[in-house]
Amino acid sequence: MLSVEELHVHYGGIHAIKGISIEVPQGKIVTLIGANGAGKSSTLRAIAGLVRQKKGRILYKEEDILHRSPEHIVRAGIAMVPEGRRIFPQLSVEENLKLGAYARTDAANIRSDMDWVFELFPRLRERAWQKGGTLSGGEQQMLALGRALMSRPELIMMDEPSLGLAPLLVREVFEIIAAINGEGKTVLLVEQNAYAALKIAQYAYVLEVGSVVLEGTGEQLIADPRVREAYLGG
Amino acid sequence: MSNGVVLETKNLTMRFGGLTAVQKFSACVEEGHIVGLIGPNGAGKTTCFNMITGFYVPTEGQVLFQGADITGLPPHKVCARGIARTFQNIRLFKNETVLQNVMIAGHVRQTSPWWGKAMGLPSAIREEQNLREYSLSLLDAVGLSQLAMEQADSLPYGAQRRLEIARALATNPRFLLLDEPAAGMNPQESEALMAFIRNIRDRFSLTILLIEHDMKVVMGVCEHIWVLDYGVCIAEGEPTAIRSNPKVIEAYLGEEAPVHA
Amino acid sequence: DVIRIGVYLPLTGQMAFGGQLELDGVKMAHEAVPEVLGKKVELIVIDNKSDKVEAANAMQRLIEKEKVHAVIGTYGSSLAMAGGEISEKAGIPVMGTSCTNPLVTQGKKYYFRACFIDPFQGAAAAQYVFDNGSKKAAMLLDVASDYCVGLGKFFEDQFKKLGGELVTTLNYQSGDQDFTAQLTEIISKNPDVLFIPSYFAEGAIIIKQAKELGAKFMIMGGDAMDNPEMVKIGGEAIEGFAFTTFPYDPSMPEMSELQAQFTEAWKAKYPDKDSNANSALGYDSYMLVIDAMKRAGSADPEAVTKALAETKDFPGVTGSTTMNATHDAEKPVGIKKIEGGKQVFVGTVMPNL
Amino acid sequence: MKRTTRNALCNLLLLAAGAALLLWVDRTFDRYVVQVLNLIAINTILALSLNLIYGFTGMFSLGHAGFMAVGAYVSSLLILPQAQKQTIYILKPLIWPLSVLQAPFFVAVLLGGLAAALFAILISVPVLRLGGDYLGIATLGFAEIIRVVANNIVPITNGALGLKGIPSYANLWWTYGWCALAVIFIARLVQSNTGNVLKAIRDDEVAAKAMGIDVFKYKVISFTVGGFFAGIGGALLASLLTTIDPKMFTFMLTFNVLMIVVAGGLGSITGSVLSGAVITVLLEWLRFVENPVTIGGFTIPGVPGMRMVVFSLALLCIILFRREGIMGMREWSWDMLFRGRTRGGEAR
Amino acid sequence: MSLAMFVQHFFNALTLGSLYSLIAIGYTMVYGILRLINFAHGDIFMLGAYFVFFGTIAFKLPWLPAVLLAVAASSFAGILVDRIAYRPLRDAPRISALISSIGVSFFIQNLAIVLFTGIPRPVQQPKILTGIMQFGAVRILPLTLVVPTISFVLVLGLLWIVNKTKPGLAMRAISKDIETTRLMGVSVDKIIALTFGLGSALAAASGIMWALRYPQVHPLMGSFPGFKAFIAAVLGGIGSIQGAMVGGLLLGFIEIMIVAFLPALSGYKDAFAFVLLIIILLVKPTGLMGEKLEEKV
Ligand SMILES: Nc1ncnc2c1ncn2[C@@H]1O[C@H](COP(=O)(O)OP(=O)(O)OP(=O)(O)O)[C@@H](O)[C@H]1O
Ligand SMILES: Nc1ncnc2c1ncn2[C@@H]1O[C@H](COP(=O)(O)OP(=O)(O)OP(=O)(O)O)[C@@H](O)[C@H]1O
Ligand SMILES: [Mg+2]
Ligand SMILES: [Mg+2]
Repeated sequence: MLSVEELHVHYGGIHAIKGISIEVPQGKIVTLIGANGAGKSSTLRAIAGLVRQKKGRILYKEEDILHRSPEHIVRAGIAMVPEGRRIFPQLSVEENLKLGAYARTDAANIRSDMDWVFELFPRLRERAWQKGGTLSGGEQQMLALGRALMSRPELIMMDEPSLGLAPLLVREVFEIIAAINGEGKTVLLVEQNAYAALKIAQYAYVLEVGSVVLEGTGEQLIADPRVREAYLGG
Repeated sequence: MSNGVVLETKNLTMRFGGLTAVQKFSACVEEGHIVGLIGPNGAGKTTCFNMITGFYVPTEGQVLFQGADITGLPPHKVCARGIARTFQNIRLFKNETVLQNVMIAGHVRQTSPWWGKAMGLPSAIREEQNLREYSLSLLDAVGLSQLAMEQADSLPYGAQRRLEIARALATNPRFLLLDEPAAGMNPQESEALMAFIRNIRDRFSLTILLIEHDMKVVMGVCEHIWVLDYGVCIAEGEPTAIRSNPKVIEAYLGEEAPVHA
Repeated sequence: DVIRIGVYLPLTGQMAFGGQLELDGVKMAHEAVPEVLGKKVELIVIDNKSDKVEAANAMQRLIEKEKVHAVIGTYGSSLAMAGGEISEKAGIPVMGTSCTNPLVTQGKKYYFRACFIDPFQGAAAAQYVFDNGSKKAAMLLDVASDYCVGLGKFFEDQFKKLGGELVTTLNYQSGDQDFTAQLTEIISKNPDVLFIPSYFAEGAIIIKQAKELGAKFMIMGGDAMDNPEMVKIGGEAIEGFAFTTFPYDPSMPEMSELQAQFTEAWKAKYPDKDSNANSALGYDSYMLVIDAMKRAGSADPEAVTKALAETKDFPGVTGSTTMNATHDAEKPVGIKKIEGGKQVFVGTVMPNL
Repeated sequence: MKRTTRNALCNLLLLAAGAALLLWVDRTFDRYVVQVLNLIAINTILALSLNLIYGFTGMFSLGHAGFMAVGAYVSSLLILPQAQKQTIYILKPLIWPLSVLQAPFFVAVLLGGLAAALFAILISVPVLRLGGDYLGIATLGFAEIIRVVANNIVPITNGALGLKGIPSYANLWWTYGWCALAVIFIARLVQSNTGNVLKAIRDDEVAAKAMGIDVFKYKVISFTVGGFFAGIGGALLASLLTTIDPKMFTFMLTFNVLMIVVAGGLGSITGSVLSGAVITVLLEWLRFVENPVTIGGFTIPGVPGMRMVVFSLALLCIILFRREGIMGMREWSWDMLFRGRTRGGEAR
Repeated sequence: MSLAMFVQHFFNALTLGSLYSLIAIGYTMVYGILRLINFAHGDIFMLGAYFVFFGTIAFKLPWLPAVLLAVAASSFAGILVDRIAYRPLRDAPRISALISSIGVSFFIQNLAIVLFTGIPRPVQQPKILTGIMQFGAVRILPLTLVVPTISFVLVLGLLWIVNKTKPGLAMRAISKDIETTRLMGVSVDKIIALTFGLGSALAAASGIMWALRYPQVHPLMGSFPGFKAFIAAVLGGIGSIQGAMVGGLLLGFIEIMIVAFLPALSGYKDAFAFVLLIIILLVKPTGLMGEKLEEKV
């Protein structure tokens, strides 16, 4: 569904991504793991159209979206849950969700999709009128996920969705990711919590300083001694 | 290790409008210990830190540090008393070098007037030279001396976390508060962090209070743990006791063991 | 070689409207007399942006870089004072156009002006309104304008001296456009005359608002009100407004030959603009400098300065000019009034100082 | 040779060379060039002082015109000859102690700066609690209040008539002397740990507080030092122009200084010095666009006002194509010269 | 003070205050979304008035079509300014955009001086808006009632747009986080252009009203009202639309009532406005109706 070929990203003088190629097949969960600064977020941001200086090819359903604007990419069916949640603190939960559906033209279905999100995250329904900024970290994470879902994406990218969450919530988040995948959505997941990520992913890539150094199915990588040593804590 | 009480909170309460973020939190931290504060997101942990360090004035209650009441002191005075902290979302002085970051924190121990160096006061120049050397030695202690001249925001994430700690150490604290030091680290990095925390405790004879969601770290280094939920302390005790406390499991840990390995 | 005459005027900024009028006059004079002492005269025009720092720079540049023999300008007394310090040091004669503040030439050897000064003008205005039966006056002053407060003060002095009563003085700041509060207050004091030594743009609006609020008293202004646009802005409201000005206007009933010539020449050059006193003053300023050069027989600054100081009964468009001891042109003050939507020249006044 | 000794030596040499240059310029060039050079020095002082407040400490202050006004009035009243004081106060006489007070130029300028600093301290107590744009607006408000008051307290300021005939003591020696003092003091200040503290406040006020920095105190210090030098700049400008009035000190004046600071680079001393010169010269040099130009036989008549049009375009280009200004946050140093422009090193 | 006089002062204040409001609303729109003090606002105000001047005097259009055309043209000018001077600086430090807006303001002003000369020009005044109505001793212009009504309707309309419509939602989102708003599929540049279009239309409308009340146009006519209105916007809490309305009225009332009740201090009028501004900021650091900015540590 999505294939990234020989992607390079620069920030001014910094060469952050040095020719990454990854493949995200339809309906699968693919995960990127790697140390801090390996370039995981940059990859996602490049796909979403948020970085300017980039080279290579990003094919989404046969179309090269490398130089498309973020709004075009969203309309094409790719949504992103950004690093650090980035919900709109002054807007209510419902307004945040409405913004997620901004690019859509089928107004009639938005309501029912919102109900669907509320079913996935019952806690958000309770707080539909609360300002995003006053939610707890976990609730904000749910909101960010729900917001991304509101655009009815086919591919959803998540950047460290479990960051800073309590253990209970971390588990919940992974359950939700699995559930979303169960609904037929393709997921591209970036995680520090490598163990959990590899467990639910069908395929995974390991990034180091801007390049892919290892790839394989989730189980393969969990079993790989190099991965065990570097990312799973022995 | 002496066992006097360094920090004591009495009925600390913080309300924001209608919301009670922390309710009657009382705790005693003994000198030389590493202790932890855990709880679900939004339980009020960071708020506790903010009350202790003077960023919030508690609605009720008191903070006693080394026996003295420091409730309501502004943050810089709290720091001068010997309490330092790090932040949940890293707050470095981004445009400055690593060394400058540390020297800025060391400023609180400087005695010469602000214009001393600018006007060429010999004592001020000497003092600053000493501070510089001391800061470099601190950087050495946290393993950042190679990066001393780099701009702080160009550092890798883990190094930034360590710099935040080095910076806090430069204020010459007795008591150190760490807010989620392992956030965003992979298991291997957090392993190293645990050793680092123990190491600085011994080396600088500190007492450390930390907030962390990574149970491996919390259970690994803390000698005593408080658990907050909706602002209320629902449990406290030794790590093993906390781990099996049903209330904690229900509110925070969940049924099974934590997710990762 | 050529004789170089510098012109520094506010061509942009707050006072641009005045500077541009005067520049028209200077240029017309230059076209009429492009040569003196057998040499071509070159005009070097520099905009002083209605700003004092720029005025000083402009003067500096004219003298040092352009090596001018004499300078003309400027509209706006504060600008003239900034420039005057420079010319004084360099020893270059300057002919002021409409800088009417007494301080412009005070204690200066090289600064002259082709216009009368504010104490004289203010006294004339007071005399005129008093003679026309006004015993109670009010004033509305722009506290941020040196011209305005100065002229106001001289009006006040003479009006009181004549035995009139000043019922109230209210203030505003340059840039204000709403004077209703002040005017409401003034109307409640019921004066016979309101004196507004404002610039014309503000003045027209003050008059308009006064009429809107039902003011019945006479309104009097100073030379800065003399601008062809004023009537257009003020419309009907401005009927009956009187102001002091330099004694020239295309509507003057009796014109000297020179004035008639100037009016004709102006019509030929600018068919769609009325000639006006400021342009006439610009014209005279140039002619005064040329005349002094002729009498001095050279363009040497010292000689020209000396000749300028000795100017006597020089016939100009704005009347005959004699330089007095303080380098001010002694000429009568003209009074104009708006009648039937037109500026009408009423006559001249010589105040009893 | 040790690096510090070498740099100190170089600095001394530079100062000496500067002095020699001044002597030469003073003797050779005409008054116009000298006037522009004087303006450069004054603009540099003003830009540096604002850069200290805004660029280094992060306080968006738009009150510079106010500080300048205070400095200009105080020093001018001290150097105006008594006779001149009597002649120019035509509306109301100057009140007593001021009418007879006199001081040498240096003292007058210094007192002007101190008065501005005092004013800075007074307003800093209420105002520095505000942040961001609101601080800018409050300081702008104070500057405007100063101007309105100056218009109205006629027995002290002579109201709108302003002060005329101020002795023009300001020459290259004075302006560049003060300029050098400002550069040296501010540069040394920002390179010391005090400077680091100011920058820390700029970068992250919350973290600065947590590091034991009395943020308010240091803000006041920076604001006051900035105010002091702005007052000095105002005092020198008054003597250079020989005339001042309240209208000069509008917010446009502040914006001019702000423009220089931003064009040079916020948080760069070198930037302020460079752009103080560049912008002042640019403004003067652009006069040519208002003169008639002859290109290949065609004469394009000069259009008044064109200069500011071109200038604003130039300003737009600077900001659009070089948004951090000429220097960004970088500084020039001897080490750069001796070592080439290697990054890092002890220069930072 | 007699009652009639007080009523007269009241209406004077209402006229001035509602004119300030009208300008302030435009300022606040742009600030609310971009956190940019758009100094060019006062110059678009001036352009609007000039367009009407040219429309009615030079092209002999009837007044109303001239006004509509002028508003449309100013709107376009505002969008153009955004495209050229602000859009390239979206991800730059805020001060860059501020300086850019000062540059644009200089540019428009000086270009206007070059093109239109510095001389004030009269404007046509439709009788229906400027014929005097007399009630006893009180005299007011129809404009006095029309302007506040327009301001009020506009405030309601804008509040509706910002709070109830989709583009409004996007505007509020942009004001907090442009990048994330892009991720929501919002064409940020179009929304911002829309904001500038609206803001500039408001500026032009207020310029035209201003020129009706104070019947002249000149190239610098925008700077003082613009400055005052900006202060008014801050008084009310910059970013808040209803705040701009309140701030404008408040400023108008202060300016008039100071003169009315303390005529001896009329020269200090502007100082009072600033003293009040500073006091308000000290008590409510984000203005009367501005939203609290709080940073969670
Ligand atoms: N806006 C930026 N400007 C300059 N450099 C950047 C920027 N964003 C990222 N980088 C650099 O690019 C590299 C890759 O960063 P990226 O954020 O993609 O890493 P990451 O794998 O997501 O790490 P983390 O686990 O910390 O989120 C890093 O060296 C980082 O410093
Ligand atoms: N300045 C504030 N104003 C209003 N509410 C606040 C403020 N600071 C904190 N809160 C609220 O207080 C509660 C506790 O917040 P706190 O940041 O202490 O949580 P935490 O335990 O640190 O959570 P996390 O693990 O997610 O960091 C939250 O509901 C939060 O929204
Ligand atoms: Mg990342
Ligand atoms: Mg927290």
